[in-house]
Amino acid sequence: MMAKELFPEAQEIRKGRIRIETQKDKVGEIIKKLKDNGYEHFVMLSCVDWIKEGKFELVYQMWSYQYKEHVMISIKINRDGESMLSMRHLFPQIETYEREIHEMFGVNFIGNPNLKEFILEGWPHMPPMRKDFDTEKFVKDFYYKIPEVKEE
Amino acid sequence: MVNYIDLTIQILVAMGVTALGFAIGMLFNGIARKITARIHNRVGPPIYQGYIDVLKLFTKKTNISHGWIFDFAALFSVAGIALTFLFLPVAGVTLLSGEGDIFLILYLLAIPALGFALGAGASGNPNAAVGIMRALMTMLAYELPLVMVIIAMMVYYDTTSLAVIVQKQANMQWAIFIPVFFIGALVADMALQGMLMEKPFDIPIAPHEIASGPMVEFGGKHLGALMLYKMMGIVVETTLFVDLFLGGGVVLSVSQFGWLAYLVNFIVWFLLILFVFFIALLINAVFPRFRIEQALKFYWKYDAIVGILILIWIFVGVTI
Amino acid sequence: MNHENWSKLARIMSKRSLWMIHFCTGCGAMEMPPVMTSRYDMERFGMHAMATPRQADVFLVTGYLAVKTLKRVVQVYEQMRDPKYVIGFGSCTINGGMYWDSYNTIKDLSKYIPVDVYIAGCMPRPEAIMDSFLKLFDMIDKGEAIGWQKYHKYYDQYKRNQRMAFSYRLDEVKDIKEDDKE
Amino acid sequence: MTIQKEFELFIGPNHPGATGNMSYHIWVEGDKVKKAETRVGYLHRGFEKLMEKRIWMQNVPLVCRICVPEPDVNEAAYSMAVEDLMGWEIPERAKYIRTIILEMARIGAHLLTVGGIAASLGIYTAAQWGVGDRDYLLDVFEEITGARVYHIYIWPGGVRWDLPKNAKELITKVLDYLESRLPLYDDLIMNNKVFVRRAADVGVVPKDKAVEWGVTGPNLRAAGYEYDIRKLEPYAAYDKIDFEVPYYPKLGEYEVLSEGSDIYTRTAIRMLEIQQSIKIIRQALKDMPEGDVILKHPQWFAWKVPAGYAYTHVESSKGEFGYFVVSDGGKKPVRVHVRGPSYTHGINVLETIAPGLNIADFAPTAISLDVCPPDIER
Repeated sequence: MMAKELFPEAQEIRKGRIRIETQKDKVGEIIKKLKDNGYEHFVMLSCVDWIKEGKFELVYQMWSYQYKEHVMISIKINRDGESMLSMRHLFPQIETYEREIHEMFGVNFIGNPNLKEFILEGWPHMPPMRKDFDTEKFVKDFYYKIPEVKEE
Repeated sequence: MVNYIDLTIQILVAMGVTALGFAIGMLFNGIARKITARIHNRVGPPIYQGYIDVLKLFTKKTNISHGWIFDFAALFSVAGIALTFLFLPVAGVTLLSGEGDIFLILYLLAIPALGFALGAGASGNPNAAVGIMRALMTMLAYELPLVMVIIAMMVYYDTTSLAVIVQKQANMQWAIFIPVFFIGALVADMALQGMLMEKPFDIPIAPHEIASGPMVEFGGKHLGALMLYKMMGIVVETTLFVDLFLGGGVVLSVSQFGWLAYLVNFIVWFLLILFVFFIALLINAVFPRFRIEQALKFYWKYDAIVGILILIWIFVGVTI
Repeated sequence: MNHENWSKLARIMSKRSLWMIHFCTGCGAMEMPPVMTSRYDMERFGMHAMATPRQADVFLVTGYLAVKTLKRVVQVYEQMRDPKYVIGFGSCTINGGMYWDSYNTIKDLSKYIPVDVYIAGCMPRPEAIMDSFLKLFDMIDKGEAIGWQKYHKYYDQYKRNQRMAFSYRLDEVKDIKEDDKE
Repeated sequence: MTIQKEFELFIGPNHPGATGNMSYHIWVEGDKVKKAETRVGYLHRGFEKLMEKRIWMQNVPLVCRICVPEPDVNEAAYSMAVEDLMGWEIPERAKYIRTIILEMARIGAHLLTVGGIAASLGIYTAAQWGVGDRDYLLDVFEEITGARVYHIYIWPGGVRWDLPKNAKELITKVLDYLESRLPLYDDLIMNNKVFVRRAADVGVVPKDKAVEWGVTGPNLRAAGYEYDIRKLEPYAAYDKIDFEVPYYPKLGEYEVLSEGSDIYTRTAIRMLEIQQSIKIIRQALKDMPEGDVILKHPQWFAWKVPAGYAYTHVESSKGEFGYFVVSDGGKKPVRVHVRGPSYTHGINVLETIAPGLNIADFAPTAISLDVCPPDIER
């Protein structure tokens, strides 16, 4: 069954692109249902930082080879320390996406044991993909300030 | 009483021959790279690149060492291979030879490889350990068919001396013209491929798997010594093959033509080892490498069985 | 042979047989295969890629370096045997290039390891790479490629900069600044 | 000398067997890999952060740097996402030019990968030839776009400029040359008995799990699925072009020598795709209409892209390259998230199939999955 038949709240934003806005406790159920109904390819898990609203938007994206349809399941969580349930039991690659989002945005995923360092090494500052991390200022304060090697 | 003048001359000749072996080995390195480059559609380095590389490696500074075994091992390998070269008949000339020297040569051939293994083991790098395990395994694998063929030749020529085998093949009566030994030469050529560490048997040094294996920690002077060993190894191993199957390059008899014979024989020997090496290079260029167990299977299943059949054939033929 | 002649010979030899470490640090590594293969063929100069740092003479830092890579680059550089040369490849090693405001790439390679030759461009064409090799040969010939000696001489400064970069911490940079003023 | 039975090996970052600047940490027992862990992050430049700092048009030169062997797919996917949000329909001629450029890039990337697989098993000749032949393609790219590697040719709204007048002859010449070379590759690689022995039934991705694990592209087709985004959701001019999608067990001229989903099949699929790409380019050159190649934009650097979400994906030589773009109606994107195909191939899939592999087969498996680190960490 196609996503629109499964979930009446789904809206078609463009041809072949479905968007479902939902709450965080329903995500697991929706992904499971979609997986069982032909949406067998998990494309990616994205995180969008809506700093003005104070929310992170997590977008679970799935694709059906059968219906040629892309579904974005979108939830919003609070920016300050709200955690999310891990969905790694549904698709194995979600584990890696969660690991990256944990590192880059600081979202905690309950039930994912593998949230260790992924890309950065020994990063002491706030997660860099957050909107309030100013990369230009950091570069100017850090890399440009490292002194050159003086030759006598 | 010891004749000091003769002894000195002998030592000088031995040193000269060793130096010549190294020089030819380094030249072969350049030739090999040039030929490989041509197969790759490239121009390739100059033919004297081997000399430059070795000299450069000896001018490098040594930052660290992995202990005296590591330092000693490279020398051990070079000395071992040089000694082996002295025992081989080169263009019919044998410097250090006696009865039963095939066994001695086979034994000596293992020494430099062991030195190599010792050094690599001392370096403590896991890649080197894997490489050495593979190197010793391949050695074990290719020696079986090679020894089969060599024993067949010993039975056929009724001698255990390589020099005698070379002598008996004089006047172009090369072993390779005998049908059964033609097959034997094919078997031995496959073993040679393993000895030269060329594909499909370059398992010990596979760069994509174990980052050049045993040599992973060698650099500078140590690597220079190892390269000398490997380059000389090419000469020694191809010479062994030429001695066994291609009459050692002897085309003119010394008693008849004197010094001219030495010169011509030497040139023929050089061309023959180059030819044998060339074939190895061509095989090297177009084959992927085996996995270690596939190599063992190849040597023990196909190569060794053909070797045994040759041995039986010769044994039956000689006794009947 | 006296020392002068010996080092001259060493220079001539090392010029004609520079072995490159096979380490693709950034996207510039994409132009290395053409340089190694039939079109440009750097083996004409006796150069070829080696698998391990111990055997290599020249280090092509191909492109931007993330801090995580810089750690490995420094390790590899220190494992290489003297004399060794570094070629900074592409704009990213000079001033950060496209990634001038990226939080994870170092901007100026010469602050962390000595660089002998820089190649400008993103990415440099193979001809430019070949040209840099010729330039390096020239410098070795004249005895100007002394980056490795500089590394020994100013070891503490290089180490300090490396330590600072590895830490990612702003306060460490500030501390050093104040030390310098005193 | 002590030879331990169990030890750890680091394949990379400085290792010929590593696919680019990444590292595999493998635990080995005897000759068998017990556990593998992919370590990435050596190439992290924070593209997604930088894109939020730059205006829409400035991002075009950035995105192509995400995948070095085949940069054009990034430009195409990003441009398509922007066009999607803007509601633009690009000129017909631009679609054909995009098809030609993307297929040329695919041939180049496949030549590199096939050469890489062969080299990892020891046929360096194939790698040398592959890179050498790819260079002729780069020449054509240079003629068309002005650059060898990063072309920045596909822009939102079309392509940067029209093909040069002699483009047809140039491209046809290179295609003829490549076609004459392909039989040599077949002899060297695909018909090589030792290669088949090394590659058949090695590094198998379980077929029933392939879709669930997020395997895409040639790797998925090697596992027996006829899934290709060019067919499923045609972009550029693929809907008007007649081409086949090779998949296991339809291997065309190559024998089916294994159960599929192994190194051999993945190589065969790539070789067949090169042939298909040549066919596509020839057809596109023939059918290409005249006309504009780019939309008349109002203001290049003052675009305000309507708010919304867009996801576009293209079929790259490695698999599905997807761009998730979020706009709030401003001059700069709020978020651009790139789905690289290697993200799943290199981390989950490789880590799961590695246990039980021989050490000798680890690097060929990784390379045949076409793991390219820059699109993992961006």
